Amino acid sequence: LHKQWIPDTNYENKTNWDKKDVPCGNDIVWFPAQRKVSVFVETMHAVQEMRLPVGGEFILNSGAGFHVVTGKDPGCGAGVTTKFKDSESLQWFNPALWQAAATLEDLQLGNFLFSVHEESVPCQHDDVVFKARSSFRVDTSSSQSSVPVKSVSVLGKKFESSSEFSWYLISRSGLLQFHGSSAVTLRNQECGDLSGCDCGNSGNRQRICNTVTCASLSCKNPLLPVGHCCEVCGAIVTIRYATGFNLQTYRQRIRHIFLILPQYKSIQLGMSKVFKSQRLMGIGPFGTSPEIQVVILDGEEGTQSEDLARDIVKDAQSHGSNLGITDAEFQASSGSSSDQT
Amino acid sequence: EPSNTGHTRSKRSVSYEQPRMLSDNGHLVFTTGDNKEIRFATSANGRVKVDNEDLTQLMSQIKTNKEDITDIKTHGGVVPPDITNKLNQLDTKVSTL
Amino acid sequence: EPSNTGHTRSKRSVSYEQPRMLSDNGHLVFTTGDNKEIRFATSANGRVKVDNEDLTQLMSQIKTNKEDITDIKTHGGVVPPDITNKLNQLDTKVSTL
Amino acid sequence: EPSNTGHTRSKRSVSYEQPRMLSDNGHLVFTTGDNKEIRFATSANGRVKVDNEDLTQLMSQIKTNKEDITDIKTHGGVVPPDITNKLNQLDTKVSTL
Repeated sequence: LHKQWIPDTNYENKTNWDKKDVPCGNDIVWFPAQRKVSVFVETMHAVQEMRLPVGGEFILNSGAGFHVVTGKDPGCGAGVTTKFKDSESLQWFNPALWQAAATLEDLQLGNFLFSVHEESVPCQHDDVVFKARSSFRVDTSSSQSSVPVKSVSVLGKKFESSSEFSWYLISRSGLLQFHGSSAVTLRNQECGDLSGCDCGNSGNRQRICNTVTCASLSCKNPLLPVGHCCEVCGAIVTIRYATGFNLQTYRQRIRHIFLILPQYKSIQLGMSKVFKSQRLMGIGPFGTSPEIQVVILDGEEGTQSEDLARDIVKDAQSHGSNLGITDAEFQASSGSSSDQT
Repeated sequence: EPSNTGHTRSKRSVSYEQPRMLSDNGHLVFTTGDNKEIRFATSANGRVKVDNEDLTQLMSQIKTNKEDITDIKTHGGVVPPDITNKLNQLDTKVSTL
Repeated sequence: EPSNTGHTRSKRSVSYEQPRMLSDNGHLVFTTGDNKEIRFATSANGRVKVDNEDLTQLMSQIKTNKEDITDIKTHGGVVPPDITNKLNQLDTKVSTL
Repeated sequence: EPSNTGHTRSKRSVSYEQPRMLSDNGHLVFTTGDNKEIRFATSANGRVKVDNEDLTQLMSQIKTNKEDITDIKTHGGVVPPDITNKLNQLDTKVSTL
């Protein structure tokens, strides 16, 4: 999948300024001296004064720049001192700071995919995207020595070679954009398994979940999806598969058959391969077996989710042999499950 | 359309009024406005460098060069050895006549 | 290693595509990408000043200096007074022989 | 008041550390702190130009000019034709005495 970092350190982004507005010609623009920041400037701006950080850069898009005005900038107000906000604490392992999509085009169209928390953050086979015409600062501290991903795009350039990207990381821009105790490394490896691959973020589960605040729930039997930090109201479909199962195709199928229906408009559905610990044969040591977890949320009590789960199980039962599905069952937060149907 | 022309003109005149730094298709351009300056000012032992050349020093060299040239033009340079030799020879000849 | 060279080249072209104004440990640095220019453009009485020196004027002084030097090299400079004196003395001596 | 002085000093040392871009009565001014540089850096075949003049090239001309001046000062320039004529006349006169 493609995972796109949401925050930016762009001059034009109002939310980056403490006065919640882009500075104009009567304003004093203040970057605190010790702030390490790479700022992308998209257009021309008037300034009264700009205090630059001791270490930082301004990337100037074509047509971008700065000028001063004689006298007062009309329409700018009396002039204030406005400070560029701190982006020091924004962490790679914060699921809220990423958007996921199946393709680059879907990213641009805003066709985002829902994922459990661990998989909202880039997985080892994901393509990571930092928006073109944009800069950023991300803390890549990890519980592991490195943060492996398939590729990284920065400023419109896609890095696929790990040595090339490690050069970028020690370039001036790279040092301003990426910081933290672990470095992002490129594996440039596709997930070779059509049935999907393990995300690989369970080692950072604690780090990921520390950034998440769970909502209070109103359902009877909240569910805890594998890879998620919070219990949820909704439904989980568990699919066991055989040779021939294709996760990507199946994701499309569910979207085209069900998610486009009006009654499922507000549904969030995340689908991935997970490894569930289970006691083999009910006895002996714990083992892990891969299965496909479909998490369905509707933002309410979970009744729509339950309907959809029922539809998905029904579809799997009637078309399973074509899809490579051997078994499908669901559990809903209402307490009902496929065992009862 | 007249209003269009007016708009363009006013837009242009504005852009020339203000000194600015801008990125133009990958080139970095500093433009001054009418009667407006762009100043680069260092302090204490700060320097202005252009691709590893010390511009501050070279700019002072320009003035030294100018003064040296003026000096050469006014007082002449070193007398070429040829001339000195020739003068000495003549002097000797004349003295021994 | 050929692959290394390739990386270096692509690294450079990537990281320096757009012009940048950067602060490097308090130094103020203006950079451009490969084959891109940094341009100072003055207009009607606008000036670029580097630490109180007028860059435009000094640029033109460089060329004036060069021309003056060429002129001195070609036509010689002012005749040093010593020479003129010596010549006059000799002339007088010779005339009165 | 001592605390005030301390405050002023620390404020000043901080503010002087940071490079600035500011408006001085409509002039665009770039400043750096004490002992900090302002650098213009191009890459590959990039150039620094001042009003269509190639600054990189002109800076090398400054150094050429300096060398030329040193050369003229050391070895003298071309002998002015006046001097050569005068010397030849004298020579002739002396020889025919």
